[in-house]
Amino acid sequence: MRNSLWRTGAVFTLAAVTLAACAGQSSTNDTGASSGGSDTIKVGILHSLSGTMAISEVTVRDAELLAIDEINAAGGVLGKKLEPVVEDGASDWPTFAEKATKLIAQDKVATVFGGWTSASRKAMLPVFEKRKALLWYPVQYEGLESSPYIFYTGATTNQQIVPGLDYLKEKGKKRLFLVGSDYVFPRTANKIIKAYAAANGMEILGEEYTPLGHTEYSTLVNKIVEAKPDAVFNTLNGDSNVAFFKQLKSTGISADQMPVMSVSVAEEEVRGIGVDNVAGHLVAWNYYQTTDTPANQKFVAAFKAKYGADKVTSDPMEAGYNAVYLWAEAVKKAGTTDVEAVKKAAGGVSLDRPEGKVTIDGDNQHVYKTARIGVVQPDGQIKEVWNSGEPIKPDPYLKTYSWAGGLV
Amino acid sequence: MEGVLNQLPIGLSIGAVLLLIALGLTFTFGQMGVVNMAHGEFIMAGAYTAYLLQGVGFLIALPAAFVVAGLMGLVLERTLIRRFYGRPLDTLLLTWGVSLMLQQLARDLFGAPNVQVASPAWLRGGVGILPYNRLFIMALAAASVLAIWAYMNRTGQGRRMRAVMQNRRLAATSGIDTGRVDQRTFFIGSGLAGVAGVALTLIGPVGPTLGTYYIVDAFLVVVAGGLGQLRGAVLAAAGLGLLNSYAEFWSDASLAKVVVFVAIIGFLQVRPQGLFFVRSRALT
Amino acid sequence: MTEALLEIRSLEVAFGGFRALDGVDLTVGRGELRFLIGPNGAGKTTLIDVITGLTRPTGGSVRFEGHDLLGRREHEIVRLGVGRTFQTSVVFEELTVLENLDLAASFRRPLWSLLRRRRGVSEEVTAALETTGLASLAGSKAGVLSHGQRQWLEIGMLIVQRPRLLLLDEPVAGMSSGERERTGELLTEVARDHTVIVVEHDMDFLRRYASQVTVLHEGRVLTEGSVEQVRADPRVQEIYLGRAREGAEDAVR
Amino acid sequence: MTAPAVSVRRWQGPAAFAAVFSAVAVLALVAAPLLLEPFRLGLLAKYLCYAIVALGIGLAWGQGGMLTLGQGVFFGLGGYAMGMYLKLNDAAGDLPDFMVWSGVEKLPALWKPFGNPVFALAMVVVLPVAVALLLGTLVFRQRVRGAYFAILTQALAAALVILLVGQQGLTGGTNGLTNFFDFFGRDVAADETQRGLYLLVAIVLGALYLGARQLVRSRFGRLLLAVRDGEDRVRFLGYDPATVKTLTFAVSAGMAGIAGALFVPVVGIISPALLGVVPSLELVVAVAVGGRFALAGAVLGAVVMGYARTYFSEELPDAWLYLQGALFVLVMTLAPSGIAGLAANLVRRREART
Repeated sequence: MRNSLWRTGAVFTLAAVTLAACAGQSSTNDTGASSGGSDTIKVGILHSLSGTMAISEVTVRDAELLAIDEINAAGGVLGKKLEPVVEDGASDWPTFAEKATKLIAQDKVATVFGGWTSASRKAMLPVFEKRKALLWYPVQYEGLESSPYIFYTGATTNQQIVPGLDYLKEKGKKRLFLVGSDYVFPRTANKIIKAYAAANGMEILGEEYTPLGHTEYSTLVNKIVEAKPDAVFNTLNGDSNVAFFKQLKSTGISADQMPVMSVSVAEEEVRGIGVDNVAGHLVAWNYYQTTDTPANQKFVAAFKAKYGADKVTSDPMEAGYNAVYLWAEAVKKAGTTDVEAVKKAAGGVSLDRPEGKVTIDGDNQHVYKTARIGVVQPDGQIKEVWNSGEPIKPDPYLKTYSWAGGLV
Repeated sequence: MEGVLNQLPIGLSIGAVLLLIALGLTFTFGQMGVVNMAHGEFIMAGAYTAYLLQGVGFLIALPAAFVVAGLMGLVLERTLIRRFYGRPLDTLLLTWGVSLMLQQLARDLFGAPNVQVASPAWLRGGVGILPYNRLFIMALAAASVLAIWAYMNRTGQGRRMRAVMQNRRLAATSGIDTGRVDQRTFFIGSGLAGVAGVALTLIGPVGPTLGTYYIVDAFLVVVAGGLGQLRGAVLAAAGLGLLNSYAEFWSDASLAKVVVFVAIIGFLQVRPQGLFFVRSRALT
Repeated sequence: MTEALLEIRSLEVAFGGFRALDGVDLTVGRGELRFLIGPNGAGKTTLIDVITGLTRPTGGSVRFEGHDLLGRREHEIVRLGVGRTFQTSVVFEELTVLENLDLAASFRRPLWSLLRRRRGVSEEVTAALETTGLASLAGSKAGVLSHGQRQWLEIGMLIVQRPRLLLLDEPVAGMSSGERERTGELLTEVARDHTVIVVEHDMDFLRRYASQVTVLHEGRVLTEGSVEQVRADPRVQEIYLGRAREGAEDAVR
Repeated sequence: MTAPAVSVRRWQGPAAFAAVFSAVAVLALVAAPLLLEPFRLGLLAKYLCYAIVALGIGLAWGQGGMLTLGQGVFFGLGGYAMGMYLKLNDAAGDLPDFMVWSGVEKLPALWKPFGNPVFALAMVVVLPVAVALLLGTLVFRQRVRGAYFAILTQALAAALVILLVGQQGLTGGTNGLTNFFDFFGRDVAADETQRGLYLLVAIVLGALYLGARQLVRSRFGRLLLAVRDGEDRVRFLGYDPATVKTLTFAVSAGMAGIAGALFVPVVGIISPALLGVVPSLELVVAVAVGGRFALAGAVLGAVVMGYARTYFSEELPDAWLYLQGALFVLVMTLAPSGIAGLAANLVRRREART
């Protein structure tokens, strides 16, 4: 009895100390925030630096920091230097919401660049909408969203999935098998693919989902082999791609016989999968490291100079890099970092970026992007084999596509 | 129809993977009551050994990974686990802490992204639905089982190991140095994880979180098979592999995982101690 | 013997190929103090395990006051009135002596009434503290007790449950002679108003306290009777001599 | 030698506990809302939600010896019950937003009753308790325990996550349920609502703590300790340990459910990632660090680890995994009864000196 009482007492005292420490820390942060306000503009960077998504998101953070460095070297924005405040979303959606709140409420940043997974964006969305703050989201996603406080600098479905399908159709690949990780993007993408197929005389032979992080693909590969599709449309995410391609490769089916069109495999992922296993297969993006523009030569060189010659650049990195420039341009145009003014000024902002010309669509806050289909090369790079010729107007709800009528 | 038949060898090959990852666990868990959550990280260590030894030869990576992972296990046993015998739940949490640190260590040593381990040329191609690399894994699992069986039944060390497994106190009083036997078991159990890691490079990603994908499944095999039971582990792995393969074939991968879990709960209703177990009169 | 409390008929237990019990018949009447002896492996503890539900037999029957005990779960058998102790005593070390006894005494209370805190000490617990001589240690954690004290506490925990049949598995093993003395007294006291079966190796103890003795050998009942009768049985002498000469001579003398 | 005895006695008994408890209550209910700005107060509210789960783990594991690695399951059930109500309330007769983009056209039957707040709030407790009772009955009756039980609960958490993720139209998939507006007539994001929610969480935690404390000190609590230390022996005292364990497991599940329901308006999201294997394990770690044998230790552990996590992810994100792992190894090897045990030792030693 006596022990337990002492224990209780001691614990409660410690609880009090912790509480006090909480309070203490918050007050020091307060002063930090106010003193940093005058000669710099704080911007938040919020990606997963730990956990399963860190692999991908760290590279985007690096690209965004590079853009901030470059802008600062060129004199900053409105005569002020940009000061990045980097937070870790830890691959955990509520943490994204928590850190977003911290960046807005405590650090009082002018804008936030961040997120990768749809789930992290959905978790942050209410925070930005309720606090009327800006988020720049740099990754291709499933569409069907247009938040007034989010700018989407990655592709929406009509700039990636639909061109990918157009390409397969053009090549006569009419019988498709759909493979995806079990979450929002693949399911929505496949819904769109099925509607497209129905309207274009294509046949869907199978639709399979595996849990995130799944590594046992022999059964799925067996199903594919049995269905004998012309092509596979792959929306698997992350590590699953490695297992899927390794196990597909070992059946001996070549990329010529049955190409896999992937929308989540970029230069970085190719290295983990192993070039041997994925060479010859197709990918759909808006940017490759090999994309031939002057801006890209500069970007690739600058990135390698800053982070190492062995680094590769990829589509989401480039979209994050663009986001910083697009925001800075809108701020210059507005003459202030005020959110509403920046939003108003952003519409129509147009820049020549590594992927080519990008323009912000003021109506839905997405970006005009050029779609590019590529083939994975034996050296791990991706060679463009087709592009849309001009930037495609973003259409997150696919309103301009008649076959997509029943989708939303 | 062909697909249904194909699922049979596929199920067995899934079972072979399960068996490889669970084989070491069933002994560390069975003999020492140690629930080693860092087992997955020993698998990862084996996979990274294969990565580092690329070019030297895939077959050399197997014994090398056995030694690397085995030594890691030995160090863990000597420094920490030794203090925790008889407290299985505490070892579970302790080794989870170790596994977190090992994951971060791998991240710092090899980087967060997956690394590429190319399959050796002689494992390309296959027979029917089963690629050579799957057949290789099945052969490797079979060879491991045979080796362990021979070790346990044909060597003095193995017999001592069995003695300790069945009755630790009695073994100790009859002059067996149980500490040494524990070390050896842990070395072998962890080493087998390393071998499994090399095999997994043939079919899956190689990255710091590799172990986390397999650890829950491995424990389920051990639970279903019965502690320290070689034939239990073999049958449980084969059974779960087949169940998984057919459940996924007729539904999807997500549902298959749930089906497997429900099946194991149901199975434990009938055989609470797994397929096989050693009868004991001790009151715990 | 119409008053039979426990009736065991052709009980069989097999562990793998080993027949631990091979057709045991045993009848114990109300109020008896029965000793169960036999060499190692004779099946004494197995027999108790079967009665108390710890081991499932392969054949035979166990009836207690007209209830079939086989197939019931351990706690149900206890609730019918059969209590037991173990060779290595198990008391709850984190609880005090008083709490151990109180817990044992409360087993017939409805579960919801256990949610209240204990107020005061019930009469039977006080009595048990007296009987076992542990009153001065009532507030100490059971973890600090000596081996002998633990056994007494276990017996005390049995008494407060007021079982109609007590099964004691080697209550004096490993005890000092002083402790044996005390245990013997306790046993006599308990046997006054309970039916008791004691498994015991210690022949000295047996001679002093036993009334009826059953000898088990290789899973069968070898003989039954008073201490004198059993001692005179040549088969008993033989198994004890055959197993361990010195101890046996000592035992049979 | 008499002096310490006197001073100890003065500190003993219900009066001292009441004094300490009310001091902490004042600190938590009055000082914290005044001193902390809304963002930090929100974080504290989140930690206190976890502390409620930890309290349940302390009960099941520390007192009952059941190492449950799937507490996230019950947290999730409570959270989803609350989230479903809030979603339907916001949708006001329409379909919740995620169903629209998942292609669901009609409100699933499973969702319908959750539009009723009374039903939803009842389910917050009923669902986790029912699942725990079912699992407990199945598992404990068959005497599955110790590490086996731990592994099964872990597998349960993994299976539930897969199930939730796979049923996107029904559950929101990996995204979970998010973007809530109205919480019983108030704007859920408003500072006053959040402060009120913080107070609610703190009061619920306090009440549950007192309830759990009463349970531990009752005869049932003694019985629970006995089951932890000698399950088979308890059986021979005429109790069914399976019942004792199942009930305790259900109580701890109910606590986790309540915590999940409070978590949803406080943090604004409930998703499968919150109830998987890792978050469940992390809470167990927190309980171990705080001290599993004392209920107050479990609560403290959850708050301390939550705070440490936030602090390190702000200052040194890379170090967090090392630190968490190392802390854990150190606690398990050097101080198995956690901070609470260390503190108690320290106080005892000082008492012995004076």
